[in-house]
Amino acid sequence: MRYSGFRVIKEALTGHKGWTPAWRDPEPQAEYDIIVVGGGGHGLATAYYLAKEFGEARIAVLEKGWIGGGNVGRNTTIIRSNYLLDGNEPFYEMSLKLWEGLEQDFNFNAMVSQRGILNLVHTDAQRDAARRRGNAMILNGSDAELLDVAGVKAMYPFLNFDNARFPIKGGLLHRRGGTVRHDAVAWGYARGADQRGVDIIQNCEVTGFRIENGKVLGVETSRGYIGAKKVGVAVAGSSSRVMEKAGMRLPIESHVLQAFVSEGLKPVIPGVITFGAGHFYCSQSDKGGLVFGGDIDMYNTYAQRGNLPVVEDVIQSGVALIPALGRVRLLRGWGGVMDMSMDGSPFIDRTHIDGLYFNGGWCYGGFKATPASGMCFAHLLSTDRPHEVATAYRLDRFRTGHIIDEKGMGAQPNLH
Amino acid sequence: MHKLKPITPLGGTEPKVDSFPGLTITENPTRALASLSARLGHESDCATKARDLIGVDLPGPGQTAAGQTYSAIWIGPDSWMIDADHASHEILAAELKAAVGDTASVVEQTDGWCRFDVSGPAVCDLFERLCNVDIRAMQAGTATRCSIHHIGCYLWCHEAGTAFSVLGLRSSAGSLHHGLVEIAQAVCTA
Amino acid sequence: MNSQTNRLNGGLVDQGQSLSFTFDGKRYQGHPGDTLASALLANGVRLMGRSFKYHRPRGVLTSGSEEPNALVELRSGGRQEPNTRATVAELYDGLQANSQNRWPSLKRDVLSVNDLFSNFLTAGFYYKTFMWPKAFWEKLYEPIIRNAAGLGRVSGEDDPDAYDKGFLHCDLLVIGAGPAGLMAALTAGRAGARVILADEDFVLGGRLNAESFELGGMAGSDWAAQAVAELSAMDNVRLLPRTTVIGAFDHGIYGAVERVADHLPTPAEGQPRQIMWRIYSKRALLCAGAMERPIAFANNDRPGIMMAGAVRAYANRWAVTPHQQVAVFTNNDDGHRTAADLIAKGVQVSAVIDTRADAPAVEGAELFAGAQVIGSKGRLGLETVTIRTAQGFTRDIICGGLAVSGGWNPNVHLTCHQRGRPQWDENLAAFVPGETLPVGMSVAGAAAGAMSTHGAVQTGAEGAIAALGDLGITAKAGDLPQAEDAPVNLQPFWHVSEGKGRAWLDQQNDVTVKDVKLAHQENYVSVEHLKRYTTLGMATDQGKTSNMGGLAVMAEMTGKSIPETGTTIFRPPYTPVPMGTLAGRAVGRHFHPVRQTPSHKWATEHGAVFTEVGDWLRAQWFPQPGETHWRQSVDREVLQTRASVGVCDVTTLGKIDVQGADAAAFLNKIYANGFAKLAVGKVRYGLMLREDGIAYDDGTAARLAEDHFVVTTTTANAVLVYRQMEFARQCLWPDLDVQLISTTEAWAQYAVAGPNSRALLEKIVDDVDLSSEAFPFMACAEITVCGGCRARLFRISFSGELAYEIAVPTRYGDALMRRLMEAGEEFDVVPYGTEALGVMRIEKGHAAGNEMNGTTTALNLGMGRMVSKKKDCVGNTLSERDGLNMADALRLVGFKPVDANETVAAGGHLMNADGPVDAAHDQGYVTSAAYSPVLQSSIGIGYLKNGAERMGEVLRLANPLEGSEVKVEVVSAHFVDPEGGRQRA
Amino acid sequence: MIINHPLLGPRDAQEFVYLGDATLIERPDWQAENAAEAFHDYLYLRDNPAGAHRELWYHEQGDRSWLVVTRNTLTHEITSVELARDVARAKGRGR
Repeated sequence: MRYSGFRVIKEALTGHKGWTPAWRDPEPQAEYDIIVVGGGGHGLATAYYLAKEFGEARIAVLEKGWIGGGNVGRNTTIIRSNYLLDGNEPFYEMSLKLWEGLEQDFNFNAMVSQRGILNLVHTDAQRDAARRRGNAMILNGSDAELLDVAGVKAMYPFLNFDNARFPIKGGLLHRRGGTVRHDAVAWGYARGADQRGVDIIQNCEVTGFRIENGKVLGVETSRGYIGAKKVGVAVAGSSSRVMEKAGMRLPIESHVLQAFVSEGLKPVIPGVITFGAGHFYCSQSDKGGLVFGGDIDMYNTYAQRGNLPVVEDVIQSGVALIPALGRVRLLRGWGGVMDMSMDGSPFIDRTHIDGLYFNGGWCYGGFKATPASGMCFAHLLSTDRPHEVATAYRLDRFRTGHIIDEKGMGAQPNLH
Repeated sequence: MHKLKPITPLGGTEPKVDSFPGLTITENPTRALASLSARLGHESDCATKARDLIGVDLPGPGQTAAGQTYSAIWIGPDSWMIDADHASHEILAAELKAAVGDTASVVEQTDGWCRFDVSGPAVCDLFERLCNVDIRAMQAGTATRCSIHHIGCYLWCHEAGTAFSVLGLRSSAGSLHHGLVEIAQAVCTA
Repeated sequence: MNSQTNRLNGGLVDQGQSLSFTFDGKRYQGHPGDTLASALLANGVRLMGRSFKYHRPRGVLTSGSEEPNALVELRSGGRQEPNTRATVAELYDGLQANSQNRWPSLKRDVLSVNDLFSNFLTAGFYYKTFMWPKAFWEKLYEPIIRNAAGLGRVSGEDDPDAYDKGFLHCDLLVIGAGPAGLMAALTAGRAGARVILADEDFVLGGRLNAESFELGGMAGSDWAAQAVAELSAMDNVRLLPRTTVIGAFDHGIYGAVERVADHLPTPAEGQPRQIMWRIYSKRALLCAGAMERPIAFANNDRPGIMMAGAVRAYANRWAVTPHQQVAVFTNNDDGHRTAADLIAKGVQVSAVIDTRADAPAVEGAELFAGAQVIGSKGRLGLETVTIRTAQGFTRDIICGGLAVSGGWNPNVHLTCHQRGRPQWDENLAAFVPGETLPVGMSVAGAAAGAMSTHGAVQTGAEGAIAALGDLGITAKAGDLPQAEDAPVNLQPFWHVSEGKGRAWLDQQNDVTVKDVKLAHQENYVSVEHLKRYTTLGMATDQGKTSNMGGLAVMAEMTGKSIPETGTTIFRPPYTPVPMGTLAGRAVGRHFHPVRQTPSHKWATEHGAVFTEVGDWLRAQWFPQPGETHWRQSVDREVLQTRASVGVCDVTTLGKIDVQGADAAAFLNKIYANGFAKLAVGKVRYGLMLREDGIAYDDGTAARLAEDHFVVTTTTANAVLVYRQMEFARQCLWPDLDVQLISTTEAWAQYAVAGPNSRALLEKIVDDVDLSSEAFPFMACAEITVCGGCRARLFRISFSGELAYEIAVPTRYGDALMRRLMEAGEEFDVVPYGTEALGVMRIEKGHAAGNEMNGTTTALNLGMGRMVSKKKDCVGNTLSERDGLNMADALRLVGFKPVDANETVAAGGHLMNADGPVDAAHDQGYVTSAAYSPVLQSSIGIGYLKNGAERMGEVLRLANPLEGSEVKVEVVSAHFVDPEGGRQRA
Repeated sequence: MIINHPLLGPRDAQEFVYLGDATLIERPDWQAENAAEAFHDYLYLRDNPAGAHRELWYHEQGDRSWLVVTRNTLTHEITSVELARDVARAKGRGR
């Protein structure tokens, strides 16, 4: 079924009898050409592009719970391509271009909204860094503008300009950045993949890999053994746990990132804004809630919940930046488990096991990367060659020293 | 005596005193401080020599010990902060080093810190809104590190429930003082 | 005359006193003890808000913090609070409230037109349309949706109120002061335990204040008052009324919000509006009671349709009825209590509609057993309900209020905050706390499923005894007060299937039974999909009144049981919390503490412009009369320093005192270059690597004695380096005899730089020979100055000039600065700030934070040879990886514009003289740039591929961000005195 | 979270700085044959279990002790806390 305004009207007039399931719930088959482990944004996007762009058939997505239940459903919905390093920026720029055509592509309104993202700077050194980054963005075909204080004031008059501990000295504006309705991304990809014959199998946990003389033959699951020519794992948050079943240790730690939403408000924050003197970034959803987040809780954890100190730290920064928020109420907070990699950059690579491929280590970058991650992982799974914008995302880069460290924090995952 | 005139951590020539109903906050620049850290393998010699000088045993974790002239605050494994009157012991570090010799490392700390003496019946109401310490359970003669308005401090209890000293980074004396005073105004409503 | 037409007699409000307030500009009267909701009801106001999506007229549904409908904008200006629940807003004289999410008025709301199109606006409709033409989403559709959505407005003005934070400690935290909580607190308090009793209400007692039955032979409210009186007399018990426990966090830590001043027009002078308490409890007892749930039926959302328990609470506690004619719709005995209490209060109960065929009789009202409400009428307020009798007849019943009871849900929220899942109780047809509770938490009273008052006091006492038992504190049960012990008689009933019009589940987000059915039809069946697709339970009440209904309908559709269908777990905070409260005092100028340098007072007197360097405030430059642009000041400071002498406060550099027999061996391990052989009385530059081989920090180490060094770090990394050194000391080489302590604050340190620095210092020091022979470059000594003041002198130079750094105990720093200026007059000494400091270090090619950016190696910095291969030190092994040693590796070099009038921009990217300008052809970037008054040209330093081999090459410095492209020549990074003769002079 | 400091008793985790996997104590021998590989594994391939995890915390707002905390990463339950210096010595680290 194709979605359209016309369809909505027709169904409304005929009692909504015609709406069909957005995706099927098929029984797993005995074998597939390609199994994608993980029904999150990246896994579903991978399956979608495998079917749509690479003409692959006999594809299954295995999800231990319900699709979209991982970080694609628990993030702060921001998309952007404002990276500094050559290993990253082309990848994220491709991702942003895919976002720009996504809804028409998979016929699902994910509310891609390029409201602009503004990174504030508070010191001269930050401005120098912003200039270097902005130039890198432009040189990679993305967009960036350097705003002075007046420019920032014009966009966000209610920020703390007059009574700030760390005065705002300007900002780096990335107009094509913005937000997307996160759940809709998972559903749109799932529906698109399902329509192209992909089996999306929920409540099917992978409990092991069947590997013989260095080649993967299939996966053991809570619903029995399923054979596969190739297996791609995209389970960010649980990467270490799952790949351990294949005997691998990863340069990844699991940490929880809390995100928050306020009560619904009439429009007040037009775009996405990030504080440069504290841990706080914020946007406003179409429903009116302020969606914001800050820093991770700092300790390894697989519990999808955080603790009070970080909540207070994030909101302190928020009110320091926007004093009017003092009267706004926090409605809900939640936690997502991040694959924090050793240099803050992800992996899309083969493993030493023939037929087993890995996608993970997304740190905070995962949501905005969804389309490109799916496209590049599909490319790798289908052609056995890395996509040209993802060649740097190798698992062996720490051995060779070709590190992609945007923040310059070194081998300290919780600082990326 | 040299010609350089000292100023207090708050920048005055005289210590600042703030009074509220049930609470007094006094800037106290009259103490000299030096850290004492036992050398590896010389812990017991260090303890002996220190006791000979101070007159009491060096305190254990969370504790302080007061002699005639000197007091000691435990600040870490085999480490203490020694306190004495500044006017008569400005070169406390030198005195201490002379006493303990090679059994310990001694470092002058006097001007690393600002100190506020806080006393009065409202003192617990004040600190329970300033730092993460079970202030009402704190006994006389104990001391603990804590964070007040993001400033690392030592909280030293002289009299349970009524008399404490806060030692904070000297450079942040202004911010620490502001924090103490603004909460004092909130809790001291006559 | 009294406008409070629906005010009854009695209650816990002081009817002797009147308070005046306004709602949508209209003035009303209420009484102390009222909430905004009870006062409006008393005044016959049932219409209080508009729903989120369809802008349906809505009235108050509940009497507590779970209220989904009656949300108002309270107060005005900077204090305006959107989405304030009228049910918890305490009335005060002059209270000002406005309805929200409507235009132009609450009665006539243009967007209620949405309701007419509701059939087109079903769950998730927006995912299926608004996709063409592509551009229209952002330009047209989305703005319309955004403006229609949202609830209240935020004023945009700064919040004028202050918020405090605090920390409390106790043996037992009792959450909720109903019968269970009060009994628990009494039991624990009498046993001498440290107890905190917190309740969100402003009157403690919970349902005891809302019900008519007795406890301990007296009115429940009296018993509560008596218990509170006893508790407040105990020193070991702390009562926290108006305090909501918002979250259960790890290891017995709870967040609680105390509303100190929300019941006042404004907080008292110096007082906070609210306090965010962090409570450290050894044990916690959750006595949060239960929440009544609705029964969905066609048009069950009209103003006047309320929860039965709420109607009872309004009547008994607030002496208010929503209308003079009220009907009851229930599936359980509890609903009958509402009828009885209303009748007792003289309110006409037009009917009791009970879904149970065997419903017990009611005195004073007509009972319809086995009947259902199938519809309602009344545009802005309920007028009649239509029922289907057991016999199958339909009948209209005139009533302005309908009290609905679908049974009660134990209030399990806090048991879920650590992702514990509640479990199903068949008898209650509700979820009760599950096996896995937060560590240290237990549950009592209705929250645990003990629904009677007797059950509450009994489990409350038992809960306290058990919790204290764990802590080795013996508490005695004592005699329990006499209390009703009625069993729960309930026949699960979730929604009426018959009837025209939508049956509402989530009244705030406008989710209907139909929406849930559609979600099922489209396979959004998992609870999380249901929630996200229909927005059920995502409103400000977190689904407190709606989740169960939605689950039940989905269960019906899937043919599974409710527990099989699943439960959504609740997340903190329990009720929405003002962000100001979570932020506390550390906002505005007090966001971070300020660190002042020893010369701050002097610098202020001399008109310094300050800048933030981390938490430090440092003098940036010192404008002189006539100087109109900062560059004039900075140029002067640089030129005068290089020509004669300048003084700069460098106290902010980290100083770590390193002592011990193995101090030298220790430094040898944490620095990449060697320190073992450094002579006493000498200083050496040190480069620190991270274990991954990347340059971490640099500074100097001065050897004051065989076993004593003073190490300096950059200002930014002082804390991190100290931490890293402690790690090396305790975890890597625990048997090295070395002790560390920071002395950053203890010494005021000034750089005295320039050809006349020696001459100036000679006037200060107490007979010390400063000649190069006696005190050469990189010498250090402990000396005295100004007639005996203890001091440390280091001959080091950041500016490249003949220079010293002199340190005295901080208290004398102010005086030393004044003395240096006075003594320097004959040399026209200048104070210089961080800008001039920066210019001179760039002229000298010294790396700083912009160069050591966490991605650069010693090789990149041109210090590759410093990394000793002859010893073990942090970082040297991994610094040898190929990727960090490429043939064309970046090298730190200098840049000069070919045209001296052009500007070198830090952050510009380097491109070859010709060829494309894009990322693929990037040759490097400029890290730092400045105008050099000495060279009278803009200059920069930065990283260039294979830079060391490209001296003299002309490149393009691309800065498309600011639309500039400048030709620059590659030069040595040492622009001034490359041989270093001056600093050795 | 609350960490039961071996010397100071229960302290809020907020006073501490987290580093991670306690195997960071076991720094390889720089002169070993496979030093490069050993350092790679030491620094980059750390334990990340869903369950009991031995990890390093630094009491920066306290007595500056480095601690080895054994904590369950699924429940956050802490089962043991030791002074890292003692652990390091027990692992044979010295000078």
